[in-house]
Amino acid sequence: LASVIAPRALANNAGDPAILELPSWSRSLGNPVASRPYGMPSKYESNLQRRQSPGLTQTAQSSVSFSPLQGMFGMITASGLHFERHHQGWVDVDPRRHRLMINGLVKTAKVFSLEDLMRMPSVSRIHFIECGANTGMEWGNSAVPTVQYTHGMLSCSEFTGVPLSLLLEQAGIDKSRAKYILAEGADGSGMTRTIDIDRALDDAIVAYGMNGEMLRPENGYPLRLVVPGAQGVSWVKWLRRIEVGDKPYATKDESIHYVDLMPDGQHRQYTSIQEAKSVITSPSGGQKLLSKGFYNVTGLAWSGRGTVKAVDVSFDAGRNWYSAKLEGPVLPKALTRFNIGWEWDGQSAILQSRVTDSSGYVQPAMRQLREVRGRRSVYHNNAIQSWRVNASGEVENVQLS
Amino acid sequence: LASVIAPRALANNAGDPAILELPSWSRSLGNPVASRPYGMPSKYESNLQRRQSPGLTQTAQSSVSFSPLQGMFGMITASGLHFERHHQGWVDVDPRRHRLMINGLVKTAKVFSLEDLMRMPSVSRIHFIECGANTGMEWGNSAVPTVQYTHGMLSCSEFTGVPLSLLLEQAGIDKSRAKYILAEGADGSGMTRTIDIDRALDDAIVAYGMNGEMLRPENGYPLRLVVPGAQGVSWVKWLRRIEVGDKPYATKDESIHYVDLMPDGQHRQYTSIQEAKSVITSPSGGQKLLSKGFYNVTGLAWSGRGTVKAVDVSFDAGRNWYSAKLEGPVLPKALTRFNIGWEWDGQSAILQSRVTDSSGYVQPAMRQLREVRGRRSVYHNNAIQSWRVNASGEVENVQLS
Amino acid sequence: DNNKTPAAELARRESPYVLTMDALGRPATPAEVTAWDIDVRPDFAGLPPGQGSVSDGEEVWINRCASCHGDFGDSNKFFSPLVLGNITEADIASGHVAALKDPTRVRTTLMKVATVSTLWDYIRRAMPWNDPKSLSDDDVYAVLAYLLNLAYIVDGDYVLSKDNIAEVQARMPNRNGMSDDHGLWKVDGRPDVVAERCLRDCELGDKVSSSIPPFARNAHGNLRDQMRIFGPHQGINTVAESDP
Amino acid sequence: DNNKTPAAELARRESPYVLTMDALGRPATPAEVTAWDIDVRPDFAGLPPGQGSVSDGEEVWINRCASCHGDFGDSNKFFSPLVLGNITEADIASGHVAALKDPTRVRTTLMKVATVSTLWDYIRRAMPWNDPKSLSDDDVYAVLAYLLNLAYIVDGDYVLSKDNIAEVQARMPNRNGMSDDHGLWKVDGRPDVVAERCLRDCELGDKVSSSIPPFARNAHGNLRDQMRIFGPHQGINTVAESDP
Ligand code: HEC
Ligand code: HEC
Ligand SMILES: [Ca+2]
Ligand SMILES: [Ca+2]
Ligand SMILES: [Ca+2]
Ligand SMILES: [Ca+2]
Ligand SMILES: [Ca+2]
Ligand SMILES: [Ca+2]
Ligand SMILES: [Co+2]
Ligand SMILES: [Co+2]
Repeated sequence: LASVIAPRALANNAGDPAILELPSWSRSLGNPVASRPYGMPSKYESNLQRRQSPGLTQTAQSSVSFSPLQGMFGMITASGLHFERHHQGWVDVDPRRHRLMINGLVKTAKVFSLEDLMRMPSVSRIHFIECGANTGMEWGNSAVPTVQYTHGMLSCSEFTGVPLSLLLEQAGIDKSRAKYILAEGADGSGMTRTIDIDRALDDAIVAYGMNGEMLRPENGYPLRLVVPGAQGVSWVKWLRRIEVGDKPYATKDESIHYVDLMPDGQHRQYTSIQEAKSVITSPSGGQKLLSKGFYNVTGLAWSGRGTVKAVDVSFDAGRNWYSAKLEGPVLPKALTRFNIGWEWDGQSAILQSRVTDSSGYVQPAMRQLREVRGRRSVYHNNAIQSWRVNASGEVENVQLS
Repeated sequence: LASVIAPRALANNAGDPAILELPSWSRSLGNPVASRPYGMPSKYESNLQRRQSPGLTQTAQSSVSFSPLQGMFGMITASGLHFERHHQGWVDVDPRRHRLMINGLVKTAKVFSLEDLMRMPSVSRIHFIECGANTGMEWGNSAVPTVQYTHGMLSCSEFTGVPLSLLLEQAGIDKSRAKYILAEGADGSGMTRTIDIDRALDDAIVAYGMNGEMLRPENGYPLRLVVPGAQGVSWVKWLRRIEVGDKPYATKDESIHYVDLMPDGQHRQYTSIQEAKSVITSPSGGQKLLSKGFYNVTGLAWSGRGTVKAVDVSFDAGRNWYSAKLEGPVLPKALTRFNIGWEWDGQSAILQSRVTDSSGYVQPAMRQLREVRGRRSVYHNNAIQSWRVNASGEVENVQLS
Repeated sequence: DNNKTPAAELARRESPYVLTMDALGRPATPAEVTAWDIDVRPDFAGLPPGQGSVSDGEEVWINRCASCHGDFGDSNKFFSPLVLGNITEADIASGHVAALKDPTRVRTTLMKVATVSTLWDYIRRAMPWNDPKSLSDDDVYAVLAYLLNLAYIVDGDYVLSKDNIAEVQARMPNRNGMSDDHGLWKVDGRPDVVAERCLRDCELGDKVSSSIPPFARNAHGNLRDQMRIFGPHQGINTVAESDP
Repeated sequence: DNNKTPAAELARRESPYVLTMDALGRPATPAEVTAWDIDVRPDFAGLPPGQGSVSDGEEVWINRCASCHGDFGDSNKFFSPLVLGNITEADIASGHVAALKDPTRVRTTLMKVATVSTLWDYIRRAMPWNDPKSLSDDDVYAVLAYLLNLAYIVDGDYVLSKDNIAEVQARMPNRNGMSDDHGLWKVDGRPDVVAERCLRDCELGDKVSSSIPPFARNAHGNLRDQMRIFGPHQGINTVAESDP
């Protein structure tokens, strides 16, 4: 079946057996409708799954599973491939029992059931979620081989839910004193995070819907907070409580972790925003190009401060850059897909992408980030990513200086 | 566990046991990451699945499974809940063996593998797909009880693929003679449809990606044609061939079926475009409202001729109408989610939605459609849908005159 | 607007490298085109040579088709009847099947189809349903001749071939039954139903003229099990309760 | 822009019906708020009364914590060490842990945490990891006293309570180690790294300074099995082949 694997080899002059011999699926009756009342991907796609990075954590419940960006398209993330980051495992919450409480600097502390929340006005918005630790293992050196591991704590969905501002208004938020909110989860970790009141009153959503259906359990079913542009840990899953306050809360996951070590030994605290970032998802590390010629080079760009303005791509290790085409709609605090054509001549080449966002900020090189933050900052690594295509066609993760 | 089911009943003055007694998931360690390398919905969501309509067809391979619109959010359809319409079952195509041929009025007939196609420039676009027969069973009278069955041959995804115009250009299409294309599938039915050359050269896509991953087998893996705005049968699945021609092909599925019977006994042929249509998805038939008060009324609107311009909602059987809020982005030939607030006073009420699209076309009432097309037109039923909320809270599918 | 750029321009302007997409894909060989180019147009372009008699077709039909469509093409078991009468000589003369106007008459395949090429094309690519693309071209001619005979379009001694199929087309009972008088082909076509966007005191008809009768309440299964188990939109228990 | 409308305006303007969303949800009872309002702020707002000695804490630790964190909080088995030395009296005096500047030193919990409230809050809501929210308030005080003793922040005879916890805060070794001098809190904050959007003949550094060494080629498994099995982007077989 050489022709099955290498489509260009014609076994004889007549043509490709894949055409001349009709395949079985052209000559038989197929499967019934609703064979799978809830459908799944083709069996031929089984290599694309979310994966742990061996050795990254000691336990599997305080750990990460990465989205296979190398096999993804467009801006929407297939919900079954959404990345995970848990601190005490994920839980199966009974939606009939789940409650949302709002307390603190409000006129009336409130309790909402899912029925209440789903009766309220809702919005539907497409947003990316990126863990603050995404690409964190690369601060020191090239550490992991594929874009799944370098950048896979990243996903994007259409979220549906109630604007947090509406819920705070319903509780009678004291706007003269409110400066922060605390969001708290119903899982074992009771995850808490301090969120800026500006964010809370702007585009934060108490969400139940994700890509047309309810949230997945691993993503917080039946309720999570969506804080567009903020690092994923702020998007508290299995959301049970919102407290309105006038001081930051210094929770564990913004005081011991998710704090950014600087060269002078200080830690930056409350670094919530994910700055503009981009990465080429194909060709990317661990792939092998089989022949010279034209390739669409594709990737993703995003910014927690607004929209993607432009993405430039370099094929010569950052010496020269060309404008990629952005797939629309280009939405605020959402992933933007970019594409650009490239002719591979069979020689070694280093590919990079670099985003500029609507604030004018330009994605920096790794070297520039290190000059300011050192090599042990752990979080907020939004450096330009370099992929070297070798003459063999193998693509690997490299860093430049 | 009365309070579990009826959250407002407080078992004692202290409060809701669902709050006072911490649930098990707040007091235990959860599940590991990548418990499911490809995730699935919560078990509590199992009622939402695609379903056949009993008695609609004689066989399950030439049949339909309907999307559960009553439980969906936003504009994106969860891929596992995407509706199906097959004529000879769905097939599991080996992507390594699959080929795309382009022949006919072209300079050079061409063959492409998936490798070729995935190396070419791509676009990613959000579009609805609606079967021409959607709501077809309602031409005569109210026939089915829920929005899943009345409107569920409808889905919307972000598709990624090569613009058909680019492929036709690569084959050297003879634009001076080309007026139509024939699209053909690789499944047992070898489904064929004639497509307008204007559509083919405008926004048609030879797609492999759907909501961030490859198409599902039931949706044409690894390749399908996407013809934005045209009825679903034109979106040939398991696409194997495109022929460029100068006359229409009168294929079976545009000559014996998908032809619209008129009162004078003639059939309209080649009625490809899905006109503007909308429906309230909640509250909708088969649901039961449990109490009076505020409800967000939500639904979907779409148009095969462009974008949704406005959606009006009536709560009094069409006497008075109010503007619903459209969730953005409002995209051409895509689903648009609308929401509007409503206060249910416990009395009987008939709810309707009506879309106006960018061409100025206004969705008609069932009566107006019948005046022109009779009651046996089978396809292209885009009438205003009416749901009656009874004093009992039960919602049912009614028709008005 | 990036998305409006012509496709070729799209590729060429994005990089200074010579974009040789031409190497992607390859020319199809003649044998390959022959293998897949199986469509037959109304003007019979694409129709291969061959022939088959009604009696040969009867044999094919009995062996390969009757199990699903019935000996006389009138079975409703697997699919709607292909033939069932309802076609008259007057229809064959006029090219419009009159029974299509009668709501009490079943609408069969042969009552509707305007082009015999459609039947030839479809039988070859899709039938038998569970063994598609297994008939020889002669078998297709034969079984189609049989089908046409069942509909009284050809006589029992007819031999259908590439040379005479145009004559059959001239006798197709609904050959004039198709209309392109509509606005649903072009995206800017003119709609046939013009509604008004009335907002206040509208008179669109507010009397309920149809609803699902109580006996059919559970015909689609227990609706309680088809709605979410929590929230404001739970399902009616159509098994347990009748509507108060 | 519809999406910019204030939420309340959003609801009110869409219908002439009186929109009484106020009935959605209900007031929380005091007992309910007490049950869930378990956070403790750096100024100790929310801290419940109670106390616990180091020796009581040692007993809790041995029974409930040591299996994962080690007898002395230095185990790396389930999570990074809570304590491991690296804290000096000079640190306690200055409020900055000097060893944080040394790349060769492990960064433990107690080296980093600036606010003791964080530890009280977190132990109460999340620990033990497999039995969270099972400790009494007194047990939390006790086990926290033990942990602080392991880090030499309090002596072995200390009894931690709501009344003296502010004194402990004054001795937290990294209490001055946090900075808000950055632009990542507000959406319009000022970035700290300013890069240029150079397009031609840029000099960003084009020498490869790091790549994954050959011995680690298969450390993440066979990459061939992590890429699509067809198409232009198939995976390197990191088991079978070394890079030519
Ligand atoms: C195993 C069952 C089966 C067998 C055997 C079978 N058919 Fe069919 N046939 C069907 C079904 C089911 C359909 C409808 C398919 C669809 O929905 O597109 C159909 C459709 C047709 C149609 C189109 C009818 C219409 O109105 O669309 C024709 C013509 C036809 N068959 C002819 C034949 C011939 C000729 C044979 C034998 C050579 C044959 N069939 C054998 C099941 C069968
Ligand atoms: C079954 C294992 C287990 C047990 C028992 C356990 N812990 Fe933990 N502990 C963990 C894990 C795992 C983490 C990291 C959780 C995370 O990632 O958020 C942790 C984190 C912590 C932290 C935060 C450390 C940091 O740097 O974030 C503290 C403090 C702590 N534990 C104290 C305790 C105390 C006190 C007890 C006993 C009352 C206890 N632990 C029992 C596993 C355990
Ligand atoms: Ca080629
Ligand atoms: Ca042809
Ligand atoms: Ca066979
Ligand atoms: Ca209430
Ligand atoms: Ca509090
Ligand atoms: Ca317990
Ligand atoms: Co941060
Ligand atoms: Co049509």
